[in-house]
Amino acid sequence: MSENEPILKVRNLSVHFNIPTGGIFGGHAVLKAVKDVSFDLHAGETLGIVGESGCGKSTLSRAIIRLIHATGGESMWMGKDILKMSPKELIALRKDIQMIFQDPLASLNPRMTAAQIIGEPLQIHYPEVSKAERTARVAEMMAKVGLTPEMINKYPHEFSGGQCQRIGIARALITRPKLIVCDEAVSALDVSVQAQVINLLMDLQKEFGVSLLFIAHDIAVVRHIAQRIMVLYFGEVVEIGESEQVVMDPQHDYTKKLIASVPVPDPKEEMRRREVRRKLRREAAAAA
Amino acid sequence: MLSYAFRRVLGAIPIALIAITACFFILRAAPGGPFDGERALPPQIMDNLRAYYNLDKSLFEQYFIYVGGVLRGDFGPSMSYQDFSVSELLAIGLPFSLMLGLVAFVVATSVGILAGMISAVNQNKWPDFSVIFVVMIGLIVPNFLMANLLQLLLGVYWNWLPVRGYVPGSIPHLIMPILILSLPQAARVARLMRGSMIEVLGTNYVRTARAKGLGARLVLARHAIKPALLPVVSYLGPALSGLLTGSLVVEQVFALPGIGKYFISAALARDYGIVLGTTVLYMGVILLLNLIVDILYAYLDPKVRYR
Amino acid sequence: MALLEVKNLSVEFQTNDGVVHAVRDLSYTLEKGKTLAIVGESGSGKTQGAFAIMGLLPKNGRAAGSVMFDGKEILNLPLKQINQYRAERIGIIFQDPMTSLNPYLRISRQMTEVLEHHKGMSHSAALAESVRFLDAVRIPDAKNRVHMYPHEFSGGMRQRVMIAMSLLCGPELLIADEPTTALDVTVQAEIIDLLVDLQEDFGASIILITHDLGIVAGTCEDTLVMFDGRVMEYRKTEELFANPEHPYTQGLLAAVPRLDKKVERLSTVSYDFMSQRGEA
Amino acid sequence: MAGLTSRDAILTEYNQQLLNAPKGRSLAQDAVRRLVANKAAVFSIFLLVTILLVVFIAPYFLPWGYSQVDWANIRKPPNFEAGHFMGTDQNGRDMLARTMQGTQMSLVVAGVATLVSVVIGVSYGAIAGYFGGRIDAVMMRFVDIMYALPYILFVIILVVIFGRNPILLFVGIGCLEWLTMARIVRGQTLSLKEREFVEAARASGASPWSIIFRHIVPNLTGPVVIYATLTIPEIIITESFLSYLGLGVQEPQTSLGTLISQGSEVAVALPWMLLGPAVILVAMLIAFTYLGDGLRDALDPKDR
Amino acid sequence: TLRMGNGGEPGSIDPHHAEGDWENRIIGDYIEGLMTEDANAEAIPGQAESFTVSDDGLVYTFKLRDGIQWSDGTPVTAGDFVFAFQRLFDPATASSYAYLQYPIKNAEAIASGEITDFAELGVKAVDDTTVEITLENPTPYFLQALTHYTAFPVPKHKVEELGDDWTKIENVVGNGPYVLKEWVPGSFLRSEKNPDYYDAANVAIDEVYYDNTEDTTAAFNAYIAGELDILTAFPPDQYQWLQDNRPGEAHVEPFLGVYYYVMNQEEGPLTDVRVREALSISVNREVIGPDILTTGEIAAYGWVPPGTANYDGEAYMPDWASEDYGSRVERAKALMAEAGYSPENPLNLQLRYNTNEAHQRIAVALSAMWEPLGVNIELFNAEVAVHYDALQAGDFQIGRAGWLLDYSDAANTLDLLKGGTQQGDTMNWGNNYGRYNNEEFDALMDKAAAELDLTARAAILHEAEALAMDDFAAMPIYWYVSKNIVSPAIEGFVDNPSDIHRTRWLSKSE
Ligand SMILES: Nc1ncnc2c1ncn2[C@@H]1O[C@H](COP(=O)(O)OP(=O)(O)OP(=O)(O)O)[C@@H](O)[C@H]1O
Ligand SMILES: Nc1ncnc2c1ncn2[C@@H]1O[C@H](COP(=O)(O)OP(=O)(O)OP(=O)(O)O)[C@@H](O)[C@H]1O
Ligand SMILES: [Mg+2]
Ligand SMILES: [Mg+2]
Repeated sequence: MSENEPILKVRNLSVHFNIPTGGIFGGHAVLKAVKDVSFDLHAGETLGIVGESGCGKSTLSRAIIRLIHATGGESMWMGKDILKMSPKELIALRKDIQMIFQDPLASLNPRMTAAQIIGEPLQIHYPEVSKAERTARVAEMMAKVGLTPEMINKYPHEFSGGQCQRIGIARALITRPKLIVCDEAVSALDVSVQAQVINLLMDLQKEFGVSLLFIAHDIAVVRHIAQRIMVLYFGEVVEIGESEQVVMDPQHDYTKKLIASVPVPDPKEEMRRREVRRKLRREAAAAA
Repeated sequence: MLSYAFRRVLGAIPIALIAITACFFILRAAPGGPFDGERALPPQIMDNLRAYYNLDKSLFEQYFIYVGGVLRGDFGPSMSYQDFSVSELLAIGLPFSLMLGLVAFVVATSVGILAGMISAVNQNKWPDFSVIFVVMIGLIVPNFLMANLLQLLLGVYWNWLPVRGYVPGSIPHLIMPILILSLPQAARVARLMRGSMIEVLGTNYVRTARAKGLGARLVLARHAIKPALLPVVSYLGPALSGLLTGSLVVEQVFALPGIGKYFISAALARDYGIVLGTTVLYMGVILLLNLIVDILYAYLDPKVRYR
Repeated sequence: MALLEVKNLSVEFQTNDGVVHAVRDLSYTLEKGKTLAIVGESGSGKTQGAFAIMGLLPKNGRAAGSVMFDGKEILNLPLKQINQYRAERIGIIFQDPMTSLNPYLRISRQMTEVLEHHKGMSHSAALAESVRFLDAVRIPDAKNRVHMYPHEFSGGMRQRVMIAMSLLCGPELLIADEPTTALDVTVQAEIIDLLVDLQEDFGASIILITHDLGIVAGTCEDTLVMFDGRVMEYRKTEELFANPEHPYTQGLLAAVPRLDKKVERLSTVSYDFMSQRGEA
Repeated sequence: MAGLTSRDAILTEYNQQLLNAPKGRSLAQDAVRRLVANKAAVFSIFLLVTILLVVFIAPYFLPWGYSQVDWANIRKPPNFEAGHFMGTDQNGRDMLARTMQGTQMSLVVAGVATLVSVVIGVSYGAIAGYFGGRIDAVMMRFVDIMYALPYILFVIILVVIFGRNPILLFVGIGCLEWLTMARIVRGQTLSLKEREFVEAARASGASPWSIIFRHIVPNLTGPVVIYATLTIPEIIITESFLSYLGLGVQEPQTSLGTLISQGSEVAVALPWMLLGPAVILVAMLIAFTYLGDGLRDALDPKDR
Repeated sequence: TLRMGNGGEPGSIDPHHAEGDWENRIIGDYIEGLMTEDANAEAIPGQAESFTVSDDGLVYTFKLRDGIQWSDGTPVTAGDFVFAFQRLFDPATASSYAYLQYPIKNAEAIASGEITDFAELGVKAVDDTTVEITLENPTPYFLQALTHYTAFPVPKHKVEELGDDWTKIENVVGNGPYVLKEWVPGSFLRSEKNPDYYDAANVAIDEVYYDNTEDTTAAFNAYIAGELDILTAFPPDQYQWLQDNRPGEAHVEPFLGVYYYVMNQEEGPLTDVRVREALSISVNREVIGPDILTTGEIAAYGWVPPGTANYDGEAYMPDWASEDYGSRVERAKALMAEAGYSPENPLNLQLRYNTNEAHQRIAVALSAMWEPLGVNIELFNAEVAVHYDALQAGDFQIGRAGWLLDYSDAANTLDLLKGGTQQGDTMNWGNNYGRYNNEEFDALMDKAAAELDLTARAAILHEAEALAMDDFAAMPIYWYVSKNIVSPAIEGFVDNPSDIHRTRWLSKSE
């Protein structure tokens, strides 16, 4: 594999869901959540994925690493199609690819303590690591995401939303994977902790060349962390390019709207914008 | 879902065949035969009996004769109840067992679910302990003892109910049998329900329901029951099939015309015909019930899908 | 008279490792028709502080202090009485939409029951109303989607369902716990506008718990900054943004990533203030 | 890794906290703490331990052995002078000694058979439910067939093949009881495997086995513990039935179930034959019940 | 209405397929043979008005009553009897109790298929109302045997039309005092008085329920509550209670049957007669009836139950029976020592019994009695099929058995000890489970069978009994008793050793 070969090549990936329309006869409609998505991701690179809520970002990221069944297309990891891997290969692959889930609480086993949850990938992929060392690494990881040591024995439901999310992040980072899929990984964090986590991710990237698929709706954050940004709209890629370029010179209408809607922590400015939006809406309503 | 059910129904045929085959050979492997009783029969008589029931043929011939008969809907003769064919015996007993079992089932599940919910809501308070104590007595006291005690109390001393016996159409005669059948199942349902209900009451979506101001009863009835029922539902298949067929003691004690007694007594009497017949019947009942339970399960939990 | 008056509210949790003080001495007032922002560190007790008001604390939680709603004490009321406030007068949007929606019931059921229960509407009327609200929060194809189960929705859509659900009864007080975390900014803007419109039309009060200081800036009259269960700063929003007094607030504002300024490295709050206050 | 704003500061401080921080605990350790806090469960444990100690130790101090015939006192009510504190049975054997011996037997049988049924039932059900599809279909149809086959015949044949062996009794009963356990577990697994945390475990590379045994099974403890305590009474009765068929405990040894079924027949004529065993059975099983419920509550981290 | 707790569920109401006493109670009420039982269970003419016996005792001629008819109005003819006997012996009928009528000429040969022409059977219709039966050998108890249901007529017209289906409750017809009306398998059978019965005027009870009372405890409860009038069995432990609280209602009476243990004399330690003797004499039979079973079963020392017909003469009683129990035990110890066993060098034996409360108690008691001899008993219970399978296969050391007489005649029990017959390459030991093999005994039995004179025959049989008992061929333990409970409202219930109480003799004061 040459230096410039992308480590992840996604080609024409699509995912369709069958939505039962009710009735015992099992009729269903098809919902095309992801349509023909293709992109490359290089080692050490971060690709930001933005898009409207419900446009298929989570579905896409899950399909790429085969957590859900993709209807078509391929997802090549270092030259091998993940979608065709054997169960064994798949488990080996998970060592290199980890995921941070959008839903912090639901993705944590309610009967495992924080330490157990965070330590699990380590235990799975590096069974040779001694228990003491594992504990130490878990503690270190917890510190890095801002969780205090007395939390190791707590269960997920005893954490706040943001704390749960940080447990998820720690779990994904502990094995130092080659690719981390972050599905709204920092959305529930306050800006300071968020900054801490993002700095951590970028440090890891610098040090170990980790690649990131970074899904977020905060375009400022995405711009900060990602080299390139991909914009999804109704399951399709409508724009993909260098972050600066996408942010400074958006092409697609949706992207433009997106950039324009980013709120700023300045009351006067925000009030002004809202008045504008309201006026536009009134006009639209009046026109209708 | 319909196609899934259809496949399951089709699949039942080979399954039943496997069950028949297994049962047939296990039966023949067991020591003792249908005519081993207190006295040894003279050899010629034995030979006549064996010829009468085709037992003089080779095992495989017998097997094919039997399976052939079953495919034509004929389960062959009974060796201990010569006046009836197996099909007739089952046809007589099944409706009664079905009626008794279903009534007991309804009683057991409604009492059990209610009791389980009461104790879950009052977890570790006295209503919890006392409800569980009361229902568990129904399970802990073995059914034969419970029957005996109830007969003595309700029948002999207080004279409220007939002690035993079957009078077609008489409901008082069925009260004790139904009680004794349903008590243990009610206890099991109640305990399972209590556990799962407590778990469900701690979930965030129940918190949401509370936040909607729905009132304790509505929260339970609408939001908590469905998920809490899941483990209970898995148990319902075995429970109902047990009620339909596991009523040996009750039938014997109360002299009721069900089929429960055949499951044990026929095996002990090595009545090949009845044992095989009941196995086939039971197999059918179980397959059907478990199919219903599985479908009910998918209905209760929208995420569960069968392929 | 203030609609909501919280005084010295504290929340404690009994855990295996001892008592956790999630909220200490929280006090604030909220006028009718106003919006209060609660911002703060993740895990600082924002959510539990809100739960305490509605009596929704987990089993191991205890609340103390006082919460006056419309002049009446509602903290730790028995179930029957607090139920008269829930949903009808006080709505809440939960932070975690996936686990907060009942996975076993269709969205339609979960929404209509609120209207049927509190407003006595017929099922069909309630359904129509629910669809209207889903439309308002921009759920595409709401008419059909309303019959789906929560797991068939995307994260952001679930969150919007939660929002729609809490608005159904037009509560006097809406507690919105990070209502827009899973929403992209375009939708977020519309949702916020929707909330503000409602507020203007019906005079509802809102407690907005959020991490997005941009939203706070645009919508809230007052802002309360929390850290470690305590109030750091509680002031008019404009003043707070213009002139943050507390070092934590200062750090927080500085840490906001901005589209208009590119930085090498995001800054974080330095916790030095804790040692200064001698409270670590 | 350089550059985290206050990294060093945080880490040193963290290390310090780490020293005072609690050690890692497991669900089991937490459960013990919570169990101890449950009054009914503690009382149940106390009761069970007492019963256990008494039935295993007291027989050494009794005037009569469980198989000893006192020809002078046949079917006599309690008589302290003769040393029959709970009377004698129709063979002139001391009921107290027999009750203790029978309780021993039933406790051992119930313990071992429950364990067998839990181990088999849980693994089988979880595997069928988790893998689903064809594997599930085949495995569950096997269970259905096992339900339908007349199990007495199995036991009779087992005895023919392996001879009379107490271990067979445990295995026989255990193998009977696991079926329902498997169905319950399988049903719950079908739901659990769709939960997001299972997906998360899969994403982090857990093998199917470790998902089943580390993620799914711990979340099944509620129904499993409860159903396990529900099988105990059933096992005690099944044992007495199998013994009745000559497949289990052999006279002069006895078991609680056997004593009760014998006592039931003479409930009015010789009430002392029923009363003792029945009281022990009820006390023991009620204790198991509250212990089971307490255990369930203790194993649920959300509950306290 | 009489409600009779009839015991088990009848397997068949076809007299050629029936096997148990509860079936007998039903069948005997709706069909009547040439001979029937009176209230004392003695044979009296039934459908036959009168009969004659030839001087050689081989030919019996029965004259049927006038006007007797099946309950559908068809007359009962001699042809029905001939047809019934032919059907009984027809191998295709596979009647398990057909052998009870083997005294009839050519019966056994027909049953075994050696003769296929049924006309050769010794039962002939001389005319429509005369039946003539020829025997193989003179059989003193033959009239008694004719009261057994195997000798009952069946309605030829129905059987020819319907085959085995004639016993379906909607088809069945009878010629007895009652007609079957309703059958709910598992619960009860109901019959009503037959108005066309020749003695209908003297039949007092107009409706009978034969209730399934397999569960004796429940049946007892029902009796106490007044729901049943007669119980044909009751839990023995209730006897004392009954005597205290319901005096006179329990009828515990001697019954023709012996409860015994068989000892395997083919192989193993019990081939040694000293061991058999030691075991037998150290059994304290006097405590079993009164104390262990409490229903007062009488200790058995011989082989033929007291009261058996055709068995005049002094009952066998061994010398040791009158010996003091203590010295018996001492002697038994000595015998064991002679045979090489002692408490230090114990004899380990397995005792098999089929599962039953009473069997278990006796096994437990006996193993306690044998313990001082240095005999270690391992108790081994099994369900009926397994137990008798093992006994028949000779796969046991000591086994429990019992014999209820088919008809009142001494040979019926003594035949149990006859040596086996060679069958192919295996020995067929029949009911001689202990495999007692004594040619002298067999010769005596053959001699008795040929003896016409009843007194002489009895003497030979006594001799045979003494011979076998002195050999300790088996270990009799007690004579069975019948255990009925009869409500005071019932009259006409006469205790008798056959324990047969036909409903037509009973009456009930309501
Ligand atoms: N059930 C519980 N048992 C023990 N501690 C709990 C429990 N629930 C919450 N906590 C703790 O209480 C504190 C406050 O939690 P809360 O959910 O209010 O935080 P938050 O401010 O909403 O944070 P976030 O922004 O991350 O949602 C946290 O430190 C959390 O760990
Ligand atoms: N299991 C499912 N069954 C049916 N439809 C589904 C399922 N999962 C997702 N969808 C649908 O697929 C579409 C894309 O969902 P997805 O979760 O990928 O969105 P998203 O881009 O992650 O949105 P968000 O930012 O709100 O999380 C949505 O319309 C959603 O309703
Ligand atoms: Mg998403
Ligand atoms: Mg929160």
